[in-house]
Amino acid sequence: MQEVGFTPQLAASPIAGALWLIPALPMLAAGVIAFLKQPRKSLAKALSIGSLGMSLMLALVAFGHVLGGWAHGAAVRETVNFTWLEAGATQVDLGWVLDPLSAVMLVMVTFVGLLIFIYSTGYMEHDENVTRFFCFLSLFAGAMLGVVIANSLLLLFMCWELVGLTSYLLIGFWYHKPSAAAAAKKAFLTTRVGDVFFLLGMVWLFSQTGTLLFYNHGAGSMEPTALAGLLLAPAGLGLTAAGAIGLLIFAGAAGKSGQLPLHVWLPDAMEGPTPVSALIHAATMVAAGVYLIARVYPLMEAGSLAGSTSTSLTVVTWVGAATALFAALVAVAQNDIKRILAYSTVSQLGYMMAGLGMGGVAVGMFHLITHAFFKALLFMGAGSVIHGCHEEQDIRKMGGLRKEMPRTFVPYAIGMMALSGVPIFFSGFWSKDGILEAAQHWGVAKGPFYMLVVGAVLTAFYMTRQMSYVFFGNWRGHGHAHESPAVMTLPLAILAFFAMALGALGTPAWPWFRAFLENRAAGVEVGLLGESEFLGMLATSCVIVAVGIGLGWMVYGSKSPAAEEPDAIERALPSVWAVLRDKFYVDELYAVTVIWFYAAWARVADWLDRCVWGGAVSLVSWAFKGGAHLSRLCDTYWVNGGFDKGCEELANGGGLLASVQSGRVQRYLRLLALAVVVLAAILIWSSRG
Amino acid sequence: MSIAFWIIATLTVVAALAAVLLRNLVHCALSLSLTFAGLAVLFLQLDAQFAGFAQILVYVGAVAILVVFAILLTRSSETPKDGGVFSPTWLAGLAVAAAVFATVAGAIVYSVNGLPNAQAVPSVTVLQIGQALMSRYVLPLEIVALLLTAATIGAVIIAMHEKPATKIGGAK
Amino acid sequence: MFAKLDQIFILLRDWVVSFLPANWQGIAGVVLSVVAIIAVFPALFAIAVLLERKGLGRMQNRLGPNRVGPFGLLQPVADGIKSLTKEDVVPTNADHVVHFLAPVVLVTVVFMGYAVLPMGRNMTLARMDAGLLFYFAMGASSELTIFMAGWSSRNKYSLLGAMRGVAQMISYEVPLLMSSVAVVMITGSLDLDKIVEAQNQYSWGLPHWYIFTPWGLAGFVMYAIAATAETNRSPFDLPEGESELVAGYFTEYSGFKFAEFFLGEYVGMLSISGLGTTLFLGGWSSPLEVLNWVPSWIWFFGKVMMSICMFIWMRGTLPRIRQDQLMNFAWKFVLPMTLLNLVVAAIWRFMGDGLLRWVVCSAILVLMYAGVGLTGMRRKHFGPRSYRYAE
Amino acid sequence: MTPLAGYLLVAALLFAIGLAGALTRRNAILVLIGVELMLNAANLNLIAFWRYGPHPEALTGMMFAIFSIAVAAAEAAVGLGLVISVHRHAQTADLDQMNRMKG
Repeated sequence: MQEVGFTPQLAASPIAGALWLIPALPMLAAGVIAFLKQPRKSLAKALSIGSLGMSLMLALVAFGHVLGGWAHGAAVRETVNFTWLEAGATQVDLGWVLDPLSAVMLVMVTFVGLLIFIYSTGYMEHDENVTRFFCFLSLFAGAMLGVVIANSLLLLFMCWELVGLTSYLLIGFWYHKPSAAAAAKKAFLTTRVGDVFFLLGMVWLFSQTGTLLFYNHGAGSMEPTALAGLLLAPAGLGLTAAGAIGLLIFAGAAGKSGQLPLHVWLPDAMEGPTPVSALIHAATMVAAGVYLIARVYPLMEAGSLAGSTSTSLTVVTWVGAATALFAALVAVAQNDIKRILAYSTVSQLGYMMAGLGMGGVAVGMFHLITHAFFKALLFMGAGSVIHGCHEEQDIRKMGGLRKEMPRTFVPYAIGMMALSGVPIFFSGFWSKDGILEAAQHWGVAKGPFYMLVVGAVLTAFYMTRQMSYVFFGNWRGHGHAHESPAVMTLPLAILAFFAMALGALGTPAWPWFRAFLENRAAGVEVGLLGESEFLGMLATSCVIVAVGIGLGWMVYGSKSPAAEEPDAIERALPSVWAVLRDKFYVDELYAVTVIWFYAAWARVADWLDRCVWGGAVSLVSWAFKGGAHLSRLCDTYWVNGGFDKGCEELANGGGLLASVQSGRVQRYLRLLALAVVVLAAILIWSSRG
Repeated sequence: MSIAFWIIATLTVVAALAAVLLRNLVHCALSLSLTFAGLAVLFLQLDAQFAGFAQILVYVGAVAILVVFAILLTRSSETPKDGGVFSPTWLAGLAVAAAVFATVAGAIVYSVNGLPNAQAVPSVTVLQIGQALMSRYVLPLEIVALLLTAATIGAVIIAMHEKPATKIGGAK
Repeated sequence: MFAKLDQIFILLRDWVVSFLPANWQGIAGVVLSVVAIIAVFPALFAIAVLLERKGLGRMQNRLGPNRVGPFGLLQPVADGIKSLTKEDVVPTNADHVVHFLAPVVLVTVVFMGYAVLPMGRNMTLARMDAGLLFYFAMGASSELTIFMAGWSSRNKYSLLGAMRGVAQMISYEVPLLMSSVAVVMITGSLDLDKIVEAQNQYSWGLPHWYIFTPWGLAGFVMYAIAATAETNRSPFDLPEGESELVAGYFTEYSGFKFAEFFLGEYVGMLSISGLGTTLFLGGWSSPLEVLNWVPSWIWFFGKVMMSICMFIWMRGTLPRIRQDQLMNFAWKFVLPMTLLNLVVAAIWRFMGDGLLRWVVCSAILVLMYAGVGLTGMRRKHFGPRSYRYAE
Repeated sequence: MTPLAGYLLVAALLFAIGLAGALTRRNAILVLIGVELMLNAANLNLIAFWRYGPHPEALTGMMFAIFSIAVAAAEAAVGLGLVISVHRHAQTADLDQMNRMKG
């Protein structure tokens, strides 16, 4: 792909100048809500939704602006930078950027976010802490949008951390549930591991290039000059600085978007309210990692091993592919409806990473966007199901909901088909197709391709399993399921529409999206559809989907096993099942390695504190006490004595003066007048003399 | 020195004396307002028309009334039976006052020759005053406005004591 | 011919004065005019009283006085003679001096107010640069006399009446001043003659009276209300509310002193109407350009008598209101509205000519009045009576 | 004897009278009356100096007087308010009995 130079930015257009408003509005709303005196639920809802709605408007305007520029030849990349702090010679700049990438993300985040806000009003109806919820939600939206528009790695990192914080708050929203609290902590700490690497990478980048701005009229860190410098700088282990920094930043991204080996927090994060899962852990936040990689793509692209052409993207690819396969496997054996979706999210994120690694920004981002829509759809559908089944999350205790909740079923089915990549009509197909195609043509190795294919099959399989458990068969739960209110199902419908429609933007025939992101002209070449390789891909996908769904239906079909009886596969090959159900024992592994290690060290440190330092401190304190005793003695017998004397004298003098203070106004006045007289007399005499 | 001046001056001074000497406070207040009126006339004689009328408006119209209200509200309109109206140390006070007067008067008399003699009557229209107030003296004007507002609120808060609003009647 | 008629009083005065030696003429002229005023307004007072009694009679389906003279036209004369010949009773433990001074001072002060009123072209007794201020100074001093009257007669009704009167007059003096300040702002002068001159011009034969401007209309309404209260007329006549306090602060007065109070009240009413006429109704200027030939003083007195009729009408129509309502009305409605009027006047002054300022000013006023009025009306029930007097 | 001196003398006399009143009377209100008198004496001085001063057209003294009138009004209001509230507590306006603040 030949990169057509962006139009040189003259002065930031008004919309670019006002870009900061987009994150500012939700944050403002959050602040206001935080200061509401008593829980004003409706007001809080109105504030958050209204502010995000305005952000959406602005985002659309910005998008239109970029689009316009693109239509006239080259898309705009407008940056607004300002100096944040100056320390001697070094100065740290912040700023925001408006280019196709950020514009697309802005629209996606605001739109999906808005839908999910609306959905939450219905979902959180009966929670008494709605106000707090919406405060956090708005704060999150603001932070996420901040991440999106950031033109400086530092600003991005700030918002990044803010996002982490809000995700922590929202996962632990029902903090009275110990599991939720634990999950929140886990999420926070796990992502923190990644963030430490990220921070390291950032600092390193700064020390190398002296700027954290991405684009700054050729002076930014993502622009050729800086990259060339990075390529030359060695970093040990045969890595170039570029490679090392890229890897560090990728570690951060992996933490955020749950790549191996930092994926463990994401499934647990499902303890949070479902809208949160939909918004944060499906559509936006987890995508932040992908977005970050896309943002620093030039850096990742730059050669990492000195001399060779291999780049950090290789690592990204492998990790992504591995994650995709791994998570898909695990997802097969889960019974919690949201956990299944969570693992599927992890695996899809793996796809995105792989797509970034092999096919470039457009491929990964396209899958990100489509996935955001249909995964949000799936989560909200799941939420609606849970809502309808009286907070029941175990799919074995559901079934046959297709009849009870048709208005949830249809969108959910669409989402499912989009996720498993049913050809032609569903956006998931086109985006995943793009990734597979890229994988197929990847020069480095064929491994990822096969992993991804298997992953795709599994995806179709577990989604089928879930569907048949939840919507087919007959009702196994207790009580009676009911359809959710329109405020919840309407967003589902909208999202469903997009889940199908979005595909049209990324067909090989009319690669509009790709062209837009890579800033090339988009031409319609229907001929491509006829080309053999496309047809081949189509066939492959069809096979994949057919195998996946077919297997799933064969194994589970609409025969609804009772809640307690073991799963079909479990009966067939229990050992495998056990492994999958326990997620390859990753958590346990961490428990016995990392966590044990830290615990041990903590104990050691504790012992040190108590015995060594504690002893030293107490020794010192004893010495001081002794000194204090001495000084007290001399105080009491020497200083105080003299002081008391002085005080007595003062008191006596005060008594004398106090007698003047008779409290009689007129006496004061008299004295005053006398003083005046005396002064005047003095004046007169002096003037006479 | 016009004859009118002397008449007015004597009137004013006598009224002032009455204001501080009379036993009945209301009489004091009334003669005080008479003093104010006399002073206003003196202002007029000094060609300070605006100040004169302002004097009447503010002092006779407002301050005197205020004083009267205060007198009635503190029930001091009846002359106290016990120990007269003068404070036990009235002699000292008188002495001091006399001393002050002596000093000032002495100063005046001593410098009487230095004082400027009659000037041409300055023709000051209200328009000029207004313009001066709005241009050169605008800051003091604002400050005075602020002060008056503060004083009003303060006075109300100090003097007002709430009755339960439900209580019917109870007019003073 | 008509010009002569217009200036007839001036000419008359000059003619009379011309018989005196030159150095006396000035003072003599002033004395003459004063005498004229002192003669004319009591006459008007008599007419007004008769008007009121007959008018009220009609309004209340009575005949009113109709015995003395034809149609009872001589009733005022009879009243005057009666009050002159009646015994002057003074309570034993009243404060005699003050009791005597009160009515005298009142009448004096009230009459002094006329010094600055232009009653016709060149018919101002004392043309002062700060005429308006002088007028208000005099008005302010009249409050003290009421207190004197009430306090000196050692009678609780009198005292209550006086206190009410003083409180009410002080409260309503502020809006009175404020509403006139608007005029001063526009004219740029405190000189009443200048104010009349400013209104004595015509476009399309219609006069430039201030009442024909948004702020002027609003100001006039406020002025009328404040004036009614200032003269203790119904519906603000609590100080002499005979149903509660026998006759307010002049309960203990009789005979000629009572007549003086009566006179003071009506003459004050006349003079305040005169001021209102001067400020808002264009003083002695004629309502139509074609009528300019009519002598100016006719217009002035015509307008004054008209507003007297307004007073009478109001008295015949409106019930007396309660003390706390009175105060609330003064401080919570009239005063804010006059202040608003000041702002509007300022806008008017600085927006320059053109239709726009009409729209803007009227819009502001209408909106505010509607808003405040409605919020006032919303509480249909009058709140429990609450006095927050210091004590 | 210039006219100015006359005015000054009258002012001085008024001031002394006011001061005497403030110093010798027992009733707080009358003390306030005395203060008012003193203020007015000062005003008279100001105006007199303005009238006979070198630059009457500068209006300085006049303005000073006008402002001091305004301030005096405020002072009176607050002072009397204080007297009233004190009277409410101590049931007296007698200064000799208001000596709680003695040191």
